Amino acid sequence: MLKLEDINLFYGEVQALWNISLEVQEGETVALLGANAAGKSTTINAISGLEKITSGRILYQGEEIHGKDPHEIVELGIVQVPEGRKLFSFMTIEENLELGAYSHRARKDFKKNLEMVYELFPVLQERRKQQAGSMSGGQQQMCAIARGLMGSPKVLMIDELSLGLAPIIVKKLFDVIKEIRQSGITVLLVEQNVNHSLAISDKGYVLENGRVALSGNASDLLADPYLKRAYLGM
Amino acid sequence: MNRLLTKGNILLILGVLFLFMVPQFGLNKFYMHIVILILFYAAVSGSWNILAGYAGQLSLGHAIFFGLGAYTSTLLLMKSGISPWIGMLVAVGLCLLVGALIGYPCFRLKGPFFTLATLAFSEVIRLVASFWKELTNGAVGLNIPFQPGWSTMMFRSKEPYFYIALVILLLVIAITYWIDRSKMGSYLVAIREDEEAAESLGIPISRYKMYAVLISSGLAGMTGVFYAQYILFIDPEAVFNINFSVQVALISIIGGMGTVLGPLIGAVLMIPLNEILRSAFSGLNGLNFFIYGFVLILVVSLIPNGILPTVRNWLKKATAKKKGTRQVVANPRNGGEQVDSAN
Amino acid sequence: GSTGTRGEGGKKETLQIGALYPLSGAAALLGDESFRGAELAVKLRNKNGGVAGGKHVELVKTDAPDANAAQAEANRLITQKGLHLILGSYSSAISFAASEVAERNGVLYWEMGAISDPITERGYKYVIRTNPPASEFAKVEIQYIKEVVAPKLGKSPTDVRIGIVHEDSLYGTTVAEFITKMAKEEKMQIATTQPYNMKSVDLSSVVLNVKQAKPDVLIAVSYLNDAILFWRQAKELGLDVPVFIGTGGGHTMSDFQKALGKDVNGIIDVDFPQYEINKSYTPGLEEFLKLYKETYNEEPRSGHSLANFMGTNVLLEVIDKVGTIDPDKIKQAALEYKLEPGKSATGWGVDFDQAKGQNKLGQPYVHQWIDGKLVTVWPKGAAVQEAQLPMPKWSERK
Amino acid sequence: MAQLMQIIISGILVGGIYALISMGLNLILGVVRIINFAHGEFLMISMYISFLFFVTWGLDPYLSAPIVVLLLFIFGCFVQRIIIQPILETSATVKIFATLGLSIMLQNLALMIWNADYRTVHTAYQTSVIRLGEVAISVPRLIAFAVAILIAVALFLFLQNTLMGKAIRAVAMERRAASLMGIHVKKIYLIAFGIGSALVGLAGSLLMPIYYVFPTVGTLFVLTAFVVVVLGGMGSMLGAFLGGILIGLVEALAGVWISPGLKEAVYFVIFILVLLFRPSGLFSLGKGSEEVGLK
Amino acid sequence: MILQIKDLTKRFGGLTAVNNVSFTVEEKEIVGIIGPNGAGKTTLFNLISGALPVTSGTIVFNNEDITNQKPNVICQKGIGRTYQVVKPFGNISVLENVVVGAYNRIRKAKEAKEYAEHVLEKVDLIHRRDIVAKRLTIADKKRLEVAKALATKPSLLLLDEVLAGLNPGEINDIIPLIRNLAAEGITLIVIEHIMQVIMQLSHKVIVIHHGEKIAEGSPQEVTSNPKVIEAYLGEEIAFA
Ligand SMILES: Nc1ncnc2c1ncn2[C@@H]1O[C@H](COP(=O)(O)OP(=O)(O)OP(=O)(O)O)[C@@H](O)[C@H]1O
Ligand SMILES: Nc1ncnc2c1ncn2[C@@H]1O[C@H](COP(=O)(O)OP(=O)(O)OP(=O)(O)O)[C@@H](O)[C@H]1O
Ligand SMILES: CC(C)C[C@H](N)C(=O)O
Ligand SMILES: [Mg+2]
Ligand SMILES: [Mg+2]
Repeated sequence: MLKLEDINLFYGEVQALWNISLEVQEGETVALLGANAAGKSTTINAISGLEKITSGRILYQGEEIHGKDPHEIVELGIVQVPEGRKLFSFMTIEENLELGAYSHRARKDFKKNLEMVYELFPVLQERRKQQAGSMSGGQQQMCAIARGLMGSPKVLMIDELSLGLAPIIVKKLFDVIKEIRQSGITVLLVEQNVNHSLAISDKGYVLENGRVALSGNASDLLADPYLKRAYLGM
Repeated sequence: MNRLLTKGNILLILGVLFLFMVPQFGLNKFYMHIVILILFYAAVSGSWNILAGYAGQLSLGHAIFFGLGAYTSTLLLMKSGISPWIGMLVAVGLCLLVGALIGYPCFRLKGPFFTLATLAFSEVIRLVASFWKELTNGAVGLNIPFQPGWSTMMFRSKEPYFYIALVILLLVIAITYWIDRSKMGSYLVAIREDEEAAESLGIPISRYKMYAVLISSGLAGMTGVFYAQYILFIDPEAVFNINFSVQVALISIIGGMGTVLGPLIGAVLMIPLNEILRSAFSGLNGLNFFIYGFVLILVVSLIPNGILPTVRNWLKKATAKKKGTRQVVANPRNGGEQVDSAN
Repeated sequence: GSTGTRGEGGKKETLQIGALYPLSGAAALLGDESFRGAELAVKLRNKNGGVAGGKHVELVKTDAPDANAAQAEANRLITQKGLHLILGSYSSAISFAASEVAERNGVLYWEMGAISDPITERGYKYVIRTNPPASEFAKVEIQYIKEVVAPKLGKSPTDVRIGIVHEDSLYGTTVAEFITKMAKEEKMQIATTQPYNMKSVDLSSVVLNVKQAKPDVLIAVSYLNDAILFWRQAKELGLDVPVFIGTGGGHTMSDFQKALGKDVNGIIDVDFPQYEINKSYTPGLEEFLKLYKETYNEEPRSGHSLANFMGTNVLLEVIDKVGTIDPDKIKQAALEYKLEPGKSATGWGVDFDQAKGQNKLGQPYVHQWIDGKLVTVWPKGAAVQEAQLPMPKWSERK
Repeated sequence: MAQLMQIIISGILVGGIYALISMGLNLILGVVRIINFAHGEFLMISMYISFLFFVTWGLDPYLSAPIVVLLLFIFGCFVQRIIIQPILETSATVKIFATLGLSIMLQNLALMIWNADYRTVHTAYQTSVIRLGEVAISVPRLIAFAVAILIAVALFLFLQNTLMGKAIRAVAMERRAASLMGIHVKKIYLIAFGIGSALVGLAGSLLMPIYYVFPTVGTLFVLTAFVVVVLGGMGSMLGAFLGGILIGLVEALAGVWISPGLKEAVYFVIFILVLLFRPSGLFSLGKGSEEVGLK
Repeated sequence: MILQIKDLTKRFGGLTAVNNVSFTVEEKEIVGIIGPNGAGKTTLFNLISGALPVTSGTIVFNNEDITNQKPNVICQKGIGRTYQVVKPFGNISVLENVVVGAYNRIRKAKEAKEYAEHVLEKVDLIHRRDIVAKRLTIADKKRLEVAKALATKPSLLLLDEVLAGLNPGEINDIIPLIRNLAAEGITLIVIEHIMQVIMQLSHKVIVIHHGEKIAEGSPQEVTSNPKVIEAYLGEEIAFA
């Protein structure tokens, strides 16, 4: 359903992505792994239309979407939860969630989605009138994910899902991902927590220095000795 | 890096020598006048640059200190015959005082708030200056009787003015250079970038902002004295003029804020442009400024960082090319792209 | 360098003169109006065969919106264009700055509009001024109050309570100070003095302060926007003064009348000569008006053009005698040049103070807005009718 | 007593005008985060347009107001697209000086087209007043005042409660994230800038009967407008309204109690004091704005 | 004993973010702080570093009361801190960023630069020295945070989730680095959610929940503490 055909991307003179190709099937959960600066964020930013690719094609349900503006991509149902939260700090949690449902396709199921996310993250309901910027790091992360879900995505791309979250919540979030996945949403997961993410994924891609170094279905990857050494520290 | 530095120094020395030679080129009075204006504006703008370019306090009230300087020396000269040279010292002293008084309360203000506060201060001072007739002779202004001589800092020929302006400018540049290379500069920039982070690294923010204001206002005061002695007529409208503050800021911005030579470069471009336009398009009233405004928009949007940093960046990029980007990219771990937009 | 003269195709010689006025920025309106006067004088002269045996005169026009620009431009005209004579300049601030440069370069500065007295009191060698200075404006006003207003109000001059409102820049302040000084000398009473910033967009406080002071005569020294604003708010807030005297700047302008319509009627205005004037006393005025209309196809916007027209004519006369543009010769000739009142387009005579170079026979006149026209009412020689005093109350106006 | 009443009334009415002019600026400054130095010139332009309608079709400024508003909206969008959009990513300084250049251009464009003459319109009501005993209330100023109130309320509701309003605020805070919500950022900027300009258009129309237009008329208002915006709190429309009234009052009272020559000085001083002690605006309606700054 | 916190409390309006917390830190110790999101850990750092005013309680550093001192003073006294939400000086190079910190103890420009480079090598960021800070990835920005703080030559260093965003492999590379710091005599307080780190690094762990200290002790003790499991770790313990 989502397909990258050897895309290249530059920041100024510096090439950040080198012939990246990857494919995500409908309903799949795919983990995008890799060290820092490997190009994970850049990749999903390219999909979201935040960064323009210099060559290659990005296909969504068979149609080319590279070159579209971010808001058009969102209308297609491809939603990103950005790295580092990027909440609207001087607005309330509630307003942040409303804006999550800004796209036309999301507005209609606003109510439904709101209940859903409040159920997932009760703290957000408690604090719905608090300024997002004054929440704790983790609370902000929850808000960010919730905001993403408000966009009733077909494909949800989460950058650094578990970044800075208490284990109990990380666990919770991975359960959430499972639920999301159950509900038929396709998930593209950028994660550092390799075994957790692979545990819930069908497929995984490992990026290094802007290239796909390793890919395959989750179980194979988990068994891969190189990956064990480099990413699980075993 | 170090080689480049000394190279720069050599260029600098050559440049200075060149400047001192200028009067020998037999420029006519008009060109001399323009050159003097360039030096003068470069100096004022340079003083502004220390506060705004380095410490990031975007003041649009710099005319305050400039005007104070002009009025102080002029009043001393006209009321009690004190030489402008001494007047200059007094002026600087006064500017330091006022700078502190205005600066201190304003420091807690950020972004546009600080800018607007400085605007307001300069308006207040202008209005007071024109209202307080007993002291300043009000809006009627002060007409300095022309008594040539070094002690009165007035001259028939332009050369002396040229050298005075040049020396002031060099002083400004020297101080800026020192700041740029020292702890001071590093701290001011840190404050400009993120006050909270700067504070947590042990920087006493208010104190450093104060240093910046004091240096900046003191130098501006000197230029004010020079201006008064050169134009020989000052009134609040002319010396406490917001447009002047804006012009001064503009010059640094175009040349490159937070760089040592940016203000000079800015002045070299903007001052003549003004004159050329005025003489070229005297036919239709307003056409010259219309074009000026257009150019202004063009320049700031095409080279937002100012000329100097932009050029520097090209050079860096060029050298980077030589080193071979390919190898750099092949392994991001050794140095992605070069510093751009760094001021 | 050049002598400011240059051979055109070998035959007809052209004399170049710098014309320095504020043509953009806040002073642009009156600056431009003033320039037109000079332009027309030259145009006319050239049409009638030029000066000194067929030499053509050419104005090198330049825009000097502020003091700094004035200096730069004066420098440019002198050193770039090699001119030896500059005329101008409407605004005193600009005149100060520019004439200063001229003096240092031994170039003659011919002022025809700026009214600050010190311009001709700095003992400069190369400054000539044809128009009357601020002190003259004040003198005329006081004199007029004494001779005409007081009797009409049935009071002795010393009982007349004078109120002053003035914009607080150079122009307003200078004039106001002279008025105060002279009123004191005449033992007249100053009921109130209200300075204000010409950029104010609300003058209700000024109006109300005046209302409190209840002056018999209110003198206003204003530019245009403040003049209009003040009078509108005076009406709104019901400020009635028996006599209202505007000075120079704003109250003269046709735009002032356009803005206020019939509300202007009754306002006295002391300024350079205007156009509803005794034509026999102002030879050349008709011609000027005709030329003005066909050149700019509109009515003059104020008398500033006329004043500059007259001043330029005098200059051209002098040049005609001298034959070349030599500052010292022209200065000398100018000081010798005499013209008795009633012989120029403004009715002004010419007799320059030998030391200061100030024309002693230039004089502002008193006008009154009657049926939307600015009619000269004083002095006798120039007047076409008597002033109608006192002014009707707002309530009585129809 | 009546005198005092009169002063207060006059002050408040002028305040209404200030408020009207400031709200557009506030939208652009507080939301698009651009110090628009050409704001005064926008006012100037709308006044000229209003004037043109009057002389060519004898259209009363109040009647032509809707058209002027529309035209200014378009003009605003145009400026945003051509001048602001390209420099959105740059520093506040660059934006300030780009708009400054624009202001110089517009001022002198006007000078070239209409030269420096003062243009006025004539309407029956323009100096008509309502008299309550001693106290006179200028009708056109009263109208301007009333409209100011309406606009303030309308804008407030718009920004706080409509999705569009929230989107506008969101874009102001986190542009990239906003686009990830499916917000068409460029469009939002166009709209915000357009609305801001349209408001100035309205102000111009309402000002035309009271005042008069000439190339530099904007400079008389722009600084006051900035003062008002900050006093009221950036991004807060009610704030701008109250701020306007306050300045109007201070000016009038200072004019009577101190001296007309110092009234501007007085409100600048007050402005400075407020800045220092209530940086989020006199009524703390600009919460957050001081942290955001214009960085 | 280098740091002593006594009954420290911080309120934001109604909410009590830190609720009379007391603990002490010994010289050269590595103390880990864990706790659910929003527990008050970062706030605690903000209080110690002077970034936020204390509501009540005292902070004693090297036997000197530093409660409510200005941040720069506290830094000069020897407490360095990093920000969880990173604060790089965005428009200047990585090196210049670190030099700023170095000036805290070094006057001479040349020496400051050299020391900064030294620090950058330590945190393995030297290859980025000339890049504009805002261009770094999150994780690199976190490295930069550490470098800046280290450059001030602190005797006590507060690290707020500096390892977040690193994968286990990278974390393994960095842990020794942090140990070295301790070895060099720098006392460390580390906020982390990655138990792997807490377990391997800290001599003592403090657990904060709803602003209160609910447990303190060796890693093993706290992680086996039912209250902690219930509030923070979740049933099955996520490390080994
Ligand atoms: N805006 C930018 N300008 C220039 N270079 C950039 C920019 N953003 C990222 N880079 C560079 O692109 C490369 C990949 O960055 P990216 O953020 O995609 O890595 P990542 O895999 O997301 O790392 P992390 O896990 O730390 O987020 C890095 O070398 C980074 O420095
Ligand atoms: N400036 C502030 N104003 C209001 N509330 C605040 C402020 N800063 C923090 N808080 C609140 O205080 C509580 C503690 O926040 P803190 O950032 O210390 O949590 P934390 O333990 O660091 O969480 P995390 O592990 O997610 O970073 C949170 O509920 C947060 O919403
Ligand atoms: C209005 C004019 C007669 C006065 C002129 N602006 C001057 O300054 O002299
Ligand atoms: Mg990333
Ligand atoms: Mg935290």
